[in-house]
Amino acid sequence: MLLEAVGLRAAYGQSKVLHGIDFTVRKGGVTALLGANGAGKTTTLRAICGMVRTEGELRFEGQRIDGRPTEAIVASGIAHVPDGRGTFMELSVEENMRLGAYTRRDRGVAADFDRMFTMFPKLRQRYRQQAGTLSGGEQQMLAIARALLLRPRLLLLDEPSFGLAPLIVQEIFEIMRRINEADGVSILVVEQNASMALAVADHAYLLETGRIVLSGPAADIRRDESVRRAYLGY
Amino acid sequence: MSVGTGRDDGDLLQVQDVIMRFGGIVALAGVSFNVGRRQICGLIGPNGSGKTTLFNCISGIYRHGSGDIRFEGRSLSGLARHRMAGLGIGRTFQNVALFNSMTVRDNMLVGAHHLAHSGFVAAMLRLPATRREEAAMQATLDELLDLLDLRAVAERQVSSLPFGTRKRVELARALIGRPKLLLLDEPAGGLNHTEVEELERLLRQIRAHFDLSILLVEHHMNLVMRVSDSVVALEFGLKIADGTPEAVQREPEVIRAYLGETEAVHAA
Amino acid sequence: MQRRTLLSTIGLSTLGAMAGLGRPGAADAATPGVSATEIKIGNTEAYSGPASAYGAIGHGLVAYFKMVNDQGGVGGRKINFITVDDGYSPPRTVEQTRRLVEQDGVAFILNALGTPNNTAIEKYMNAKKVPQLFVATGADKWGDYQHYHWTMGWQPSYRIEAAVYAKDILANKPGAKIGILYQNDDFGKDYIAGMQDGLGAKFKAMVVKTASYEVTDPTIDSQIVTLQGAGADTLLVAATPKFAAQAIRKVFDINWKPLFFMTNVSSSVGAVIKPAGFDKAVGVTTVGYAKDPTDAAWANDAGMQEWRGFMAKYMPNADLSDANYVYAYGVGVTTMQVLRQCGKDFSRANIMKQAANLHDLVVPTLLPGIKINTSPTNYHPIRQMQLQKWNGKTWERFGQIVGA
Amino acid sequence: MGRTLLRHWPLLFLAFAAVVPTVALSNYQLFQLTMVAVYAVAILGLNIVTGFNGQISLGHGAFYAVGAYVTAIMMDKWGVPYWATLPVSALICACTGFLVGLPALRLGGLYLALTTFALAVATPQLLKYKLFEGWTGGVQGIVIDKPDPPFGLPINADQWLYLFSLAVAAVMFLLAANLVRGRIGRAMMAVRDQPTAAEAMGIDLAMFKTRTFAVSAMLTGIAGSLGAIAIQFVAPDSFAVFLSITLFVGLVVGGVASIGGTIFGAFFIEFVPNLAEQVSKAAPGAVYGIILIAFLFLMPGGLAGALRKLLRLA
Amino acid sequence: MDGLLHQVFSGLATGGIYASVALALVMIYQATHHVNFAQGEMAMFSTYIALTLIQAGVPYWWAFAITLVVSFAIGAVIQRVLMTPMANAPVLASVGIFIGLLLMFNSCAGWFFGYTLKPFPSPFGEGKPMLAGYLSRHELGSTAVTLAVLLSVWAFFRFTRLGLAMRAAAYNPASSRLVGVNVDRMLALGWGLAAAIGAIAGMMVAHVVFLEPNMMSGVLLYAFAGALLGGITSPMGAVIGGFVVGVLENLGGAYVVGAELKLSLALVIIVAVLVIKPSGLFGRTIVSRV
Repeated sequence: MLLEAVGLRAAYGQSKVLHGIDFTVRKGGVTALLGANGAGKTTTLRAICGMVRTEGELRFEGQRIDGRPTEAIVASGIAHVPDGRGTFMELSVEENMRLGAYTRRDRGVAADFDRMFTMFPKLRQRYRQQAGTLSGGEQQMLAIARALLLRPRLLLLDEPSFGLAPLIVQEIFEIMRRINEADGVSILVVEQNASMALAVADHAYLLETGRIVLSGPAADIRRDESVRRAYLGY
Repeated sequence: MSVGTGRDDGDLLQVQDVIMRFGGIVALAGVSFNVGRRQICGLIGPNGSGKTTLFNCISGIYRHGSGDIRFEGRSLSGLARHRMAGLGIGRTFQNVALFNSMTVRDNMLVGAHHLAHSGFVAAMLRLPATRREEAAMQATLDELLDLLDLRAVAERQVSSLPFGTRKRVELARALIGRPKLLLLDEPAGGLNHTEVEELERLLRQIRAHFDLSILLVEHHMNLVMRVSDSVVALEFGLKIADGTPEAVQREPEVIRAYLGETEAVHAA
Repeated sequence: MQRRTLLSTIGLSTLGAMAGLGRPGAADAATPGVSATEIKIGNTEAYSGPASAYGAIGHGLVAYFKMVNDQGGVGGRKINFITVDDGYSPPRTVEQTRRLVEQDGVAFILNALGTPNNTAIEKYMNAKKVPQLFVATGADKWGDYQHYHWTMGWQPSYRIEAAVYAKDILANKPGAKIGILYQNDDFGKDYIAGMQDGLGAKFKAMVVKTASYEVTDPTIDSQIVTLQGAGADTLLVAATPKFAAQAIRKVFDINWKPLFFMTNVSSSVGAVIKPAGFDKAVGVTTVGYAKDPTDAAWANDAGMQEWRGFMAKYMPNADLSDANYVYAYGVGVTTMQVLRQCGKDFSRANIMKQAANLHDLVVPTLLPGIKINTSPTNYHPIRQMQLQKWNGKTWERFGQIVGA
Repeated sequence: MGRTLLRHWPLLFLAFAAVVPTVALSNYQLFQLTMVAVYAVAILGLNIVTGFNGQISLGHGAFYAVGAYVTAIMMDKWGVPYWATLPVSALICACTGFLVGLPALRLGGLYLALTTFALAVATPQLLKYKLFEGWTGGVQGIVIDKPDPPFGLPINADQWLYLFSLAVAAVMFLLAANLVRGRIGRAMMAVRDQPTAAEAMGIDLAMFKTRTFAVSAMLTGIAGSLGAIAIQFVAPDSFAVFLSITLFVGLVVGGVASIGGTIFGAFFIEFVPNLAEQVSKAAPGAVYGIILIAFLFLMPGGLAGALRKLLRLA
Repeated sequence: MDGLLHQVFSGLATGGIYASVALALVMIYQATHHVNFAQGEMAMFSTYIALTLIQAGVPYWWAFAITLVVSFAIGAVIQRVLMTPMANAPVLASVGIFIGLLLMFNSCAGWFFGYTLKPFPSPFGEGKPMLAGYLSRHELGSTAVTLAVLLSVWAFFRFTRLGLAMRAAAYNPASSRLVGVNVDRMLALGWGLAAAIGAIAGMMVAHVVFLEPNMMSGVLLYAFAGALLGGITSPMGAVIGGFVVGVLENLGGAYVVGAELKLSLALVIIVAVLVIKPSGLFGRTIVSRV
């Protein structure tokens, strides 16, 4: 198992959001985290990265990562594209990308920049531009590029389709698949658009008010109409 | 009752040949369309096609170059931003722009700001007129709290609320100002299927109850196509389609630029 | 819940009472602050804020009265010297003075610092008939015995000092073109007034340019350049030490060689001349009334030996180049003379009467020949001074002792 | 019962503050409380613009100075009774505040803070300026008379001054509370939290920012007037930059955007310097600095913030 | 004409002082998005450390280097001990902390080192003035130092990985952590570097204005003015702003309003410039989509 959570709890100040959940992300897999607003999906991703106070166990490649500072978790190989994309609005596209490769000291960075430009040609055009001037779709691409430049083994995506046009959403999911298949990056994705998410994922968990109410292979959930109607509403 | 009549029978909102440039970039290259009274108009298009720019031109945040935007026959060009609310244009924001340190109730009351008139001195002295205004606002507020199911959180600070609730607060804040035109910027963003269906019901309810028009910028095709009376599609600052939802989503240009094959089929 | 609010309410009010620490006990003696065993003296000082350099005076006075007490006090009583901080802010001076007078019940206020600060309390002190003795400011107004019977100065007034320079210029360089650099406050402006007194009708013709600076200015280079540019060949600098030292250096750096007068305030060898450079100050003229602790001329002087002995014993860690300690010692000596003259009657009226009845008092730290004299119609204890010129090593006195 | 008591606590506080100290405290202590009332109003003014409207001002000492000088000049030159100078001072300070607020429309956050800070630094030099010297008394300042109690009341001048200041302060607090509780106050805070949205709600940013500045300057100016009457002296050195900083400190320790916290802030700036000075004559500034830092360390939201948190937990 | 030139050069010399302190302000702003009101007092305190070392017989440049290291440490420690716990506090509380620090450093300097004016040596020698007598050797030398610091700061932010990370940490701490930046370390580094730059400024300034606890109180305001005028996000702008303020102030004081309104004039000009161009002459306007 690449990532393993046991009895994970999380809270913001007084309000508890996660009440002890267990889940895993398989090496080389795409796992989807589904559920309604306020179910705790985003918090789960934040908990993995040490951005909220947690209890319980978190293991990445067998090592305990809970309680470690965010930057150390990230450096160990987990990239996180947060909700709102976390773009450095005031910096240029170039600087955003350079920050993505911040933890790396190997010589492959330049080659990876080129790979990103092939994957996202828009970014090459906008290279010198201030990132705040990018459109929503371009910012999402920049955020993913930034995360990939870290050369992660696990990629956390928080609502990659948010605010994006249907075509772009398809494109983003296509890219996700490619990253996963070609580069072997495992993915944990949080998504409102359940049908889209289930189409790319191999495994899914359904969260409801901080508890996992359902889990299983994505294909099964997709096929099971009663589950879809009851929990996903489509 | 209407402001600056003359063409009161015409469409509520008329966008005529609006051009908008940022430096060298042309964000809107001459867009025209109308929104009729009690209509819901969907505005779609790829990211960066100029939807939000157009939205901001209508609400006065940007000053467009040439062209004209008319509301109830009256030109909005050169009008100060804060005048929009008074004319009857209300809006929400893509990423939710609430007053974070304030309660739900106070947020909503700010939405009714332009309906009252007493100034600094009257407020400091708490003159009877001011008190009457406050009381009047409270009445509308109560009605909306129930309609949007916000009564339970009325005294909560908005920053402590979940995203979906904050979106409802923002909607309530826009509605309390009694707008004739409501500009909604991606109200379905971040909502799941069930919530989107609720939103759809709510939008219809609002139109009926408040007798207003809605201009809807939204990527959620199911919602746009089901709720809109007409749809306008933009690409690269140009209008590529305009018409009924059915017509627009069959438009090859729209499919190529925006929907992609699968989505078009799915939405249909 | 309401209890918490109430508690905090009470808490707030009691905070006020705490700071004052109880009400003054009923006075058992006729004169507040004077008992069978002690005399209370109050003092406000700038221990914080922009003028905190003068805090040294307060520390010096504390040490001085400790010495007095070690030596047995006066009239069988010890001195209880209460000094408080006013941050050089007049409103706080008022508050602190009221505390000293009403709360602590001092017999009189001694050597409060600052012109605006003393102005702020002057009316109060006189209304209350509490002596405001030997104020630590050289403004000319502190000799107004007619209006302010209870307020008395100590050091020579700036205005009289400036008049001395004016007379010297008239006598030795009648065609002088004068430039004046002054601090834009009461201190600086007194020098302008003094020059007007001294030059009379010729002021307009002789003073070719005046330039002011603010204490917040980082440098006065521009003003010096302006004065030189105006064609001045005689320069009067009415500036505090930092700016005086800058002026000496800038004048030297731009190779300007005016006849250079410098206020007594900035005549300290250690604090002004040395930082500016001994050689750069050659020719600078000032008046003196007190001995400079860093001037080699007084190395073996009996009076200064006495002062050094005091410093060694009571302020062993203090900076001996700081002229404020010499100043404090002089004020202390004068005060003790007043108290000794009081005999057994330490009423406020008698203290004031004796303060205005000093005759030819010799203070060991004042220049030879300078004596302190007061009378009911003379509230300027030190009126004498002597011109002196920097020769590269020491202040060289010249001419007569002058007095106004 | 509890709730009613809670709702009326300002009234109780006022009654308590009026009666108890007047009877129980010495004249000197009353004078200190008078200054607390004065500072409370000054900080209240600052709180309106900085706390509620989000425009950071580090230069409110300037308005305090204008108020003080208006009162001093009117009393000294024209023999106007002290109480009659207050409305004039309020008006003039409101106008001054309005004018200072104009550039504030363009300068946000930090830039405004530093510009107002510069104004605070320049205040003494402007007061000394020779063109106004005829009125302001230049560097010498103006000495004014202490008001006597009216109507032959059987109290002394200090007691009267305290009650007068307290009454004025109470009125100012009432006005300010009315202002921030209602529509205008909500709009002020809306402008602070989210100006773009506020504008979309029909709030005229320019109008609100400048008028808020005017109201704020008016309150602080009235405090200046009261301060001048209490101190009986105004001079440029009384209004150095440290005054502005002190008011700001009072605001922060009391609690930003809290009307009640203002009172605590006033107590803090009145008494902590004396406390610091009693701890160390050698470095009172250091003690004051440490107390301030320690306080903010423990209560970053000021006293009001800490109490709010406590109430939420309770 | 000669007088005018003289005023200009004298203004440039003073402007250099403002510029060097303004650089420290830009550094801390870029690293933390705070304006540190205690920056000037910290610089003054560092200068006392340098003087103590020099008086103890340490050669000038050694003392210079040691002072930089010590100042860096003081800055970093202040950040760690005081500012880290305040990370989530309101901005105004941080300003309160800065005021507290200002009072503390000022008061402690007086307490430890006394208030007597102290001369501070110049590494450039006394010698005769240069450039036809318009500038002293020290003024030339310190201007060169300021420019060298400017160049380093600019290059640091523009080209180095650390400089980029530091700016990122200030703009968006959460995202910075997510790309692996240790934000706390960046903040401490920023404070340290700002304190070290301040120390350089202090050591250059002290020779001109003499060392005493209030040495920086006047300078700081003008440095603020310079930094704002040039744009607080731009090291280059801050330096140019510093020089411009120095010259403007001199010319205005000498020829326009007289010295007593020098500061007020400078204030008016700055407000005017900012009203026309709110981000300063060289500051970047940040565009953000609504």
